[in-house]
Amino acid sequence: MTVPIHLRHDETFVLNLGPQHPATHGVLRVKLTMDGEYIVKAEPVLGYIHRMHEKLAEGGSFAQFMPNTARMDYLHALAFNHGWALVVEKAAGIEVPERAEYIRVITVELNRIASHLLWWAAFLLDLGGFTPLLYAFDDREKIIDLLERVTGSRLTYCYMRFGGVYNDIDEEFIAGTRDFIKRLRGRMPRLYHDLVTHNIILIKRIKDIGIISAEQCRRYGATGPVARGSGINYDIRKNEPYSVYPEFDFDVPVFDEGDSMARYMVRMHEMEQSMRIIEQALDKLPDGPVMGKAPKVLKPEAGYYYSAVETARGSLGHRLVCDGGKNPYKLKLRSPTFSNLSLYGEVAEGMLLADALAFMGSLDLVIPEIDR
Amino acid sequence: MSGYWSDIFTGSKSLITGLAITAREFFKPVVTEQYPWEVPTMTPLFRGHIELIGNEETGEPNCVVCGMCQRACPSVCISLDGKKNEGGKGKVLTSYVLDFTKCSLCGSCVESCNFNALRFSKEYNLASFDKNDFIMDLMKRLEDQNRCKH
Amino acid sequence: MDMLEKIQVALAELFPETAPLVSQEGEGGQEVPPRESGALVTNFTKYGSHLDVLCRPDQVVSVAQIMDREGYFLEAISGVDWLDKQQFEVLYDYNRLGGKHCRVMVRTRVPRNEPMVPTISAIFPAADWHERETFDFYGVHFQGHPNLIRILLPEDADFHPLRKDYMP
Amino acid sequence: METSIWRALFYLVGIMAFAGLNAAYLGWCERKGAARIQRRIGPCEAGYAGLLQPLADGLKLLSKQLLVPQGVDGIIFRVAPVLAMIPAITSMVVIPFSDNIGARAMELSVLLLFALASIGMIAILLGGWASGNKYAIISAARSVSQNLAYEIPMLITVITVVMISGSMNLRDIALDQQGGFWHWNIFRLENGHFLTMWISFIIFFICSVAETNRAPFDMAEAESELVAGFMTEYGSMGFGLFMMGEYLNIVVGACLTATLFLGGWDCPFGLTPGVWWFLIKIYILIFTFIWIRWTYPRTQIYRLLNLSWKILIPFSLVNLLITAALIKVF
Repeated sequence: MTVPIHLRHDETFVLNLGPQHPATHGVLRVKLTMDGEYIVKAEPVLGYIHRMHEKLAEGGSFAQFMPNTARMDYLHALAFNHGWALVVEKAAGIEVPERAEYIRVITVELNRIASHLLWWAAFLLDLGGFTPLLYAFDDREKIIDLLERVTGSRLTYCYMRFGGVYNDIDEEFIAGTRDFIKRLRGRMPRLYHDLVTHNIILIKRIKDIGIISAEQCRRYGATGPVARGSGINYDIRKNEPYSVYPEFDFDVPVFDEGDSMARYMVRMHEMEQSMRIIEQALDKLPDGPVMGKAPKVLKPEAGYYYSAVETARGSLGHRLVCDGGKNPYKLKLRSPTFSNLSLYGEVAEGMLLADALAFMGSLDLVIPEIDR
Repeated sequence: MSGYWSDIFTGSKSLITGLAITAREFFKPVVTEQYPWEVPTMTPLFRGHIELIGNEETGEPNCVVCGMCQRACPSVCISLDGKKNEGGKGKVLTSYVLDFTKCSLCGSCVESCNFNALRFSKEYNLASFDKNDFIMDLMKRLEDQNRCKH
Repeated sequence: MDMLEKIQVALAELFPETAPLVSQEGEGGQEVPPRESGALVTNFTKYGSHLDVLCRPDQVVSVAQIMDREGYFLEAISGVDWLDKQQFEVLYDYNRLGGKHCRVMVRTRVPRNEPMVPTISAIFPAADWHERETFDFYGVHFQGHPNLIRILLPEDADFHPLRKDYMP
Repeated sequence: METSIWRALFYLVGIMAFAGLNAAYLGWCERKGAARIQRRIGPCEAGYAGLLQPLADGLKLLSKQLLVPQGVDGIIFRVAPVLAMIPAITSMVVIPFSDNIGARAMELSVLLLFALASIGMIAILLGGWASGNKYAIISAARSVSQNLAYEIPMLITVITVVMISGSMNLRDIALDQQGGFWHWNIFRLENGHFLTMWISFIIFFICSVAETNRAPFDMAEAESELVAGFMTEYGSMGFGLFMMGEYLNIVVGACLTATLFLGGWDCPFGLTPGVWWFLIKIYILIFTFIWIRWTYPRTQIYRLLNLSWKILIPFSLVNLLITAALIKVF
């Protein structure tokens, strides 16, 4: 019954955070070497939900890979749809009608808001606040209902097609979207900012926690809100515009602090910007077909193609190598959180366990997208 | 020191604001749907599993056994079979089995169909303890539907 | 497109023999004639990258150093298995983080039976995981990598799934 | 006060029943309260408005096997949940529910309550340590440092109250506040105590939230960090006893706050004092506990210690000095 006590000052122990842990939101495992509650070394271990999507892409035709794209980042599935559609359209030289481009932007931005809402909810859950989760889900549910109306599914959409979209939007969707924006704008200041953003407990909890420098972002290839929270003005929608984004007037929120609060604020402001984009897109929505002319069987010329889109978590790149056949010869998915997570080990060193989890939450990890 | 006092004052204010907001929400009506008692209606485009469309008059499946859906499916979940139409031209469907355990509801099959023979069902209560429940015989389903109609 | 010129000048020190940089414009996007190394301007709207750099495996580190100096970041590393040529190709995608964008694709080819590429993880820590992934999927060995173990596949996997001759 | 075996039995059964009902139904209240705040319905299937839910939960917990994992310290592992429950029930002995309801009116009852509260903390420490789980041990260590930090300001504010009332007997303290809300310690007009006592009340309330390990100070069972903290390895009734102990601690904390600051069983307007006023007060306080829990995110362990050492302790000390001066001057 005696418990041996080692009186060594350098004594550390290994704490396995995950793969089943409430804070990892999925099957991420972080091997933490701890000294008391301080983290000496943090080492993410990936691959628990690896499905080898890149091999699956090689096995089927271009169109057959479309449903798989939504299974990676299930929170911003439409951006993954969009990215895949863009790279194939680029390779095969398919034109997209203007109305379809607008519809793509509207749905992708709605999905972006849903993704940020869910991030917000899950982040607050990491910090121990349960009630905001339900408020955010209330709003997110409205978006999902809208998207279900046009896409037919609620989470893993397969909506984009090469040369357009699967379905046209109707008046009810447009009215519903306008209502939703009005509603979210009404709820935002009170239920989101007064209840949470200005709360002293939250501010003390995430301010100056997990500071990432701009240089670190560059060396690790971090993009999206993580880079924008570190003062890097980098948003693919602005920097190398695709689709019809150049036609909209929106800002890229950038915060210089580099801490978890800055990333939090970036995402909160991005929701507002997305709403602006949607409003403008609904106002300018042109008439016309939603599906262009696209051959049934695609055979892009041999070559190396790259296309990037901005997802809710950062820059998603598709590196497509074609050999002139019916199937992709090689597809590499550059998923944003894979790179964003890679700096976790360096930044989390020396943090307290609770802070490291707050920091992990602020990175907005979606594990299936990291593991692909 | 000024930070100390301002933290106390703004902090307390933010905490009280928070309490006021949750108190107000406390008295508002519930927003959740009580699922088994309240049943949602599916939107017209909702994608359930696929089902065959029967001819308006005869109730026979519209399918001509071209096999496009089978080829379009990324996960190989459709297997169908047909035989020569005796007396007419083309083929008639004899079996159409959907392996729903593999299906990802992408809708490639419905889109690839040029003969208006497939559509999405509006079924969403798809839970079962038995895996075999998801190997669906769509011919039988269509017959059941026809029987209900008459 | 001054960003592009700048990086071309910076890369010129590595590839002096291909001093006049050929442009692909006007060739109808056809596969370029075979070359040993050098930088090639590509049509961005068609291919999604501004510069296509083909280098020898031993030049990978020097290219990475130049990219680091010029303020680029590493987007991804991927492998391609050219089974017919018995070669692996390792692709490095570089991009500018903020400001004017300029995408540079760096390619290097290694023989399939002895795939060895020097690591650039000392220059770009981002390469650490991407190299591990490429090792995981293709079995390309990155010499000098501090921790070249499997990342996405289980530790005990004895195959490299993205090789074209791998059949599950 | 005359003692007899019947009286002892009556109080034994009464307190057990009160504790058991509270432990069971505060869980229901918590769930309903949380649901309303989040605009849900909460438990509604078991009985009318889910009122039988605690019974169902209790049955479920009882019917489960008490699992003692390999490598744990068996005896301490089994004893810890009991140890969490016992002090909470024992504390009820000295609480004066009304003028004539109260099991025992001891001279040093305030001291006894604090002594018992420390045993509750030891239960958490033992449970966490005996589990042999890293999360549980971190949680136990957190819990101890937290409780130590918050007992100091709590005791200082209690000393302030004791100075005003001139007694450490809870019954005497309550009797001292009879006759309308202007006699209660929190609003006490006499000697101008209301100037500082409301601050003491807030400090005491914050401390009792922290002492009972409730959100936003639930460092010990921070579910998103430490899985379930010291309860990680506990299943079935071991877990149930910890939960009940937690709710009973809330009840005791609310009773203590009501007695020390809110006049015990006194009616605010000096009419019909009695046990119902006491119950109304404690349930309002308990609702506040629930309300706070479902409003705020969790703090961080060093913020929590900062709050105690940098804000609560200085403020309570200053309050103590001012109160002493006020008593001396008038």
